[in-house]
Amino acid sequence: MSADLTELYQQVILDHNRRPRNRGKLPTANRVAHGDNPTCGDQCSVYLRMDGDRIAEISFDGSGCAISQASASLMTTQIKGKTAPEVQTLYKNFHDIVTTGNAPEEISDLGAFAGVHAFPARIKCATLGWHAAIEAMKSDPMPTTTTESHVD
Amino acid sequence: MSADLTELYQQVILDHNRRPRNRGKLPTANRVAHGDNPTCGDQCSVYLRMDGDRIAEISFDGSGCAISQASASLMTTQIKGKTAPEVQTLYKNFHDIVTTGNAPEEISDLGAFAGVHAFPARIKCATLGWHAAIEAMKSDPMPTTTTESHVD
Amino acid sequence: MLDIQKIRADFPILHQQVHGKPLIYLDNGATSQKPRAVIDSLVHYYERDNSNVHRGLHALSMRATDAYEGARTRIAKFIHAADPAEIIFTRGTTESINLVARSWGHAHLKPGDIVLTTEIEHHSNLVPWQQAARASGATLTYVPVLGADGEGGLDLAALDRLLTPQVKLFAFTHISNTLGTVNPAAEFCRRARAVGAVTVIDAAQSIGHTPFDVQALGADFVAFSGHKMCGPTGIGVLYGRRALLDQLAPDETGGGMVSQVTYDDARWKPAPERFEAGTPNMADAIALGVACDYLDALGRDRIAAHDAVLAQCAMAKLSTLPGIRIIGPRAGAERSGLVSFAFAEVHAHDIVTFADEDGLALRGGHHCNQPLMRKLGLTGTTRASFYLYNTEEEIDLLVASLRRTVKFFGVT
Amino acid sequence: MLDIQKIRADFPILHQQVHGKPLIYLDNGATSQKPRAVIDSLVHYYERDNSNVHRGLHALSMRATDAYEGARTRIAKFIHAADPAEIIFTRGTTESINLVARSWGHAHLKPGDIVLTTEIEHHSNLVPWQQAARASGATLTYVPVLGADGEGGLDLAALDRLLTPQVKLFAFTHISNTLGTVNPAAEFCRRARAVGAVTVIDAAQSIGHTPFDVQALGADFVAFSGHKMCGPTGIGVLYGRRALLDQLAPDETGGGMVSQVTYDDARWKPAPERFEAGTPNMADAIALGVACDYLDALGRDRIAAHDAVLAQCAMAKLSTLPGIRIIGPRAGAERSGLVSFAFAEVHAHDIVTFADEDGLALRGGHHCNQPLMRKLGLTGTTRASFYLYNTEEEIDLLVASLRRTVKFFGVT
Ligand SMILES: Cc1ncc(COP(=O)(O)O)c(C=O)c1O
Ligand SMILES: Cc1ncc(COP(=O)(O)O)c(C=O)c1O
Repeated sequence: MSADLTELYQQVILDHNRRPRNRGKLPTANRVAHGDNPTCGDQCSVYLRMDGDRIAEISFDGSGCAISQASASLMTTQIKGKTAPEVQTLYKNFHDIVTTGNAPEEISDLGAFAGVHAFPARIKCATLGWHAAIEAMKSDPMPTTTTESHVD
Repeated sequence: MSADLTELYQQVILDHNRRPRNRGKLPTANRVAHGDNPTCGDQCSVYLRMDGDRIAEISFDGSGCAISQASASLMTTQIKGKTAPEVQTLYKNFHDIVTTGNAPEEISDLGAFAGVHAFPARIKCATLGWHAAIEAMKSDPMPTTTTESHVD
Repeated sequence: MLDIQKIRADFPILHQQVHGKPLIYLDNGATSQKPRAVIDSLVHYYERDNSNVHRGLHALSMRATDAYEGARTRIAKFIHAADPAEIIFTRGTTESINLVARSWGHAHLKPGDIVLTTEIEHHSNLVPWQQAARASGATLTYVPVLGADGEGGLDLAALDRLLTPQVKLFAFTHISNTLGTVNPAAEFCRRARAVGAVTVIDAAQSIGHTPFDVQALGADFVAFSGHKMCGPTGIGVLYGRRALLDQLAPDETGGGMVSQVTYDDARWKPAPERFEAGTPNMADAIALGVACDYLDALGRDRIAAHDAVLAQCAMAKLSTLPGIRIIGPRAGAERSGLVSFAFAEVHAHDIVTFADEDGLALRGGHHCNQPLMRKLGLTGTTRASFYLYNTEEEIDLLVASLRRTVKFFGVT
Repeated sequence: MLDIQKIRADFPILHQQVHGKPLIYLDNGATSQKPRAVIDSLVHYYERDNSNVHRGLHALSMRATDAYEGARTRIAKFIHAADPAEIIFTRGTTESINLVARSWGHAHLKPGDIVLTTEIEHHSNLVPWQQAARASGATLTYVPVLGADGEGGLDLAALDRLLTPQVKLFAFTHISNTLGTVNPAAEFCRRARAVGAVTVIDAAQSIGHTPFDVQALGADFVAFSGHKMCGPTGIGVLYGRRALLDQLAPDETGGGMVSQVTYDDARWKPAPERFEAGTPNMADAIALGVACDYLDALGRDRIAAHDAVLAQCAMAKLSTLPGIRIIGPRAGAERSGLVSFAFAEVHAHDIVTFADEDGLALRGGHHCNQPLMRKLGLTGTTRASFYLYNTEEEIDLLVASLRRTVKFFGVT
């Protein structure tokens, strides 16, 4: 196995892929958004229960490759309890990691996704859940749908 | 000027092009057909007054290159007084001439079109008037229209 | 028997390394590679003959026209059409089917009519019929596929029931791009004709792989793409029976397909021009004719036999992998040269990514067959699709690569 | 200034003899020739990167996708589009215009509406509007052209009157392929916008000849062909403003343009995918990007200047021929690099045949402008159309050849 591939499929990712956290519908959700990766067909729905401006509860559901599922799973553990601006900041960091491959030391498990940068076609897989979560936070307290646009 | 070109634009052809015979609408016509060369836009209408099964009077009208106009003009002089089977035989001879370049000695002015065979794109020009005349003979005693089909 | 090493020498692209490994191209269901002769044809055209075909009387234009119309005649021969005028050049299968769905559909479909298709169609032979049915008020009905893995083929008993006189058109694929199923196309055409339905065959996956005779099949319309049969991208064909084409209104309009235009009105040329508005894709049409030469020199019967050997070999060897689910016809049954499979624990995209590291080009996903995937309870499959340059050794390398991958993901 | 000899060396096709004479290619209005770099791009694609772009995760597919989407970005830059998603690949100008006429026309036109176009349009920017008007019950109206030889350009006073609030769409050519007229496109777009009409620019004749900025022009839709701008055949572009594209329903449907398909229904991807059903013409799209590089390296402003010099030179020298009637803008007025002319006594096809014997490639006929021909009382014209590799010496040879021909036909 090549070094790039080992970098991509880190233990953290394999673990989240095998035992996804917060997976399934959230019965108490008051926000939801659906993300679609038109390039490869990956899908991800994110359910939120917002409490004021904070995410009180979160879950995700969908299908796709190990990268997209692990990323959505890990994301749910990282943004729970956060406000929209805090999530935006985290997403910015995450986006930098997957596009540049540079993970600042202080960054939690998100750094495991640094290997994605060597596989540009997979960047959208890694960001799919994040896009859905951000859309869900922006959405009205009712189901909505979003499709990722052409340019990431 | 190349030999091929001199062969193509024989004196007979230039003459018919400059002074077309039987040109214009035929007021007494009881048959008409219109021919169209979709490849180059040449047009030719042939008007007939059939008397029994013979062509009593004939004229043509249209626009196009020297070859198509001269050929239609010459044709009118050749098929006047003929029956449909006689016209078919003449046309077969003419078609042989323009496709092979071989003109039997006994053949009248039609042999002037032998040079066309070196210019395959112009064969349809030379046969345009003939097609219209044959259609006109077949047609009911009323105006009809025909468009040459894809394959000559 | 095909001389595979000799054939491989004809395909420049095969002789490269990917991630330091020799390329093993098993994505022929998506698009095939091109032999030197086809590439040379493009170069020759642009270096010697390039000119617009319409109404040109100078040397280049006559050469280009002869070559373009020669390609039409060549392709007519390739599928045994009665008349070159039955060959309409399009961008590919998808455009060909859209042309029929719109032109024919608009003229002939009305509320109460049924359009029949099957559950195993590619989106390109499905969504256009949804649209045509919607536009006309007709109903779209599907012939079911049998078996939990789609292994039972289309339900012929159901077909008998479904083919009522209300059915105006029956559109079906010759070979499924996901299951590998070879449909009995002649039989389908015969049954459809018996109820007066027009047939549309999606021949995208079959045209470059098996002998194909539109008259023997009794097809009304046939759609295919050049790029899957060793031809260039951007060119394809709609075959239509002359009697049907002559009644059909054009789809696109513009230069080259009109005989007479005024500010008020326009009259159409006959087929094929009527259906080819604008400057055609001359270079690629001509190169497609060369692809026909290439395939016929080898023999499509031999290519089909080679495909079948590889498919059997792949089925046998893939079945030894832990946790694999192979879809489509069972081992031994007729199947074209492609095999789709899935592992419950490993997503197709991860498999394709791992295979790529070993130089293998596979396709993973829904293969433009979303409804079928849903029916079979799959989110996608991995597909290995073979062609005339593939070998059994490549299948061994495929199986070895897959074995490493599923092991990595803990499948035992 | 362009270094014409250096440019000519880039075009392999120019270095051949026709009937024993060096080829003089003056049929660029029909199609342009291709530089070595564009031909090489095709070869490179098929020898190294060929693969289907849709959903591929293996190395070749990623390379092909990057190159294909890179071409989209390149072309967006070429016309200064705000967003690559505004670039839709089509077969050419004709298909691009049909796409708008159908998708936009179907959604927006209703009885009482007016579609405005002009009397000088190519059939490809005329017949699709006749069809759209007929399908919707809208009325098609034409801006008149002024002058017995069409030399007065479009009637701007009439345009003012015709551009009523009922006008929903104004489709016009940037440069006339028969008259050579350069229309004030920015002015037309401005006036159309003032009454709320959507604009469609037929840029077939301008795109490879002059600088072109969709945002500066204020155009809503722009259609053009690759084959007239040094690119390959079979590829073209529809530019559409993002805001308009996002509202538009697809034209063709099938694989690659759907996000979700069930047996009952389908949902579309956003632009540009929504409008690109089926496997795209990858190789030719990529080569079109290379054609953009080629033209921009030389500078389209310089190409335009070169065209203008040749047109002026041709006008001056052609006017010395007995019996000639030159149509379009008078000498000195703005005209693009093409000149159409007629002789009462010699048909255009005979002229073209004679010119061909001297190695000259000219076009004769109605140039897909039948209604305009009729209005000007012509059955056709002969057209000499210039491009970046043509020279004043070639024009001298053209004039000498024409002089011999008209003499042969007895014109004095
Ligand atoms: C002004 C104009 N519009 C439209 C077209 C049609 O372009 P195409 O045939 O490439 O679709 C042409 C060229 O033939 C043209 O000159
Ligand atoms: C069975 C089938 N039908 C239709 C298509 C569509 O062909 P294209 O994308 O060349 O239009 C394909 C290939 O993608 C196919 O496999």
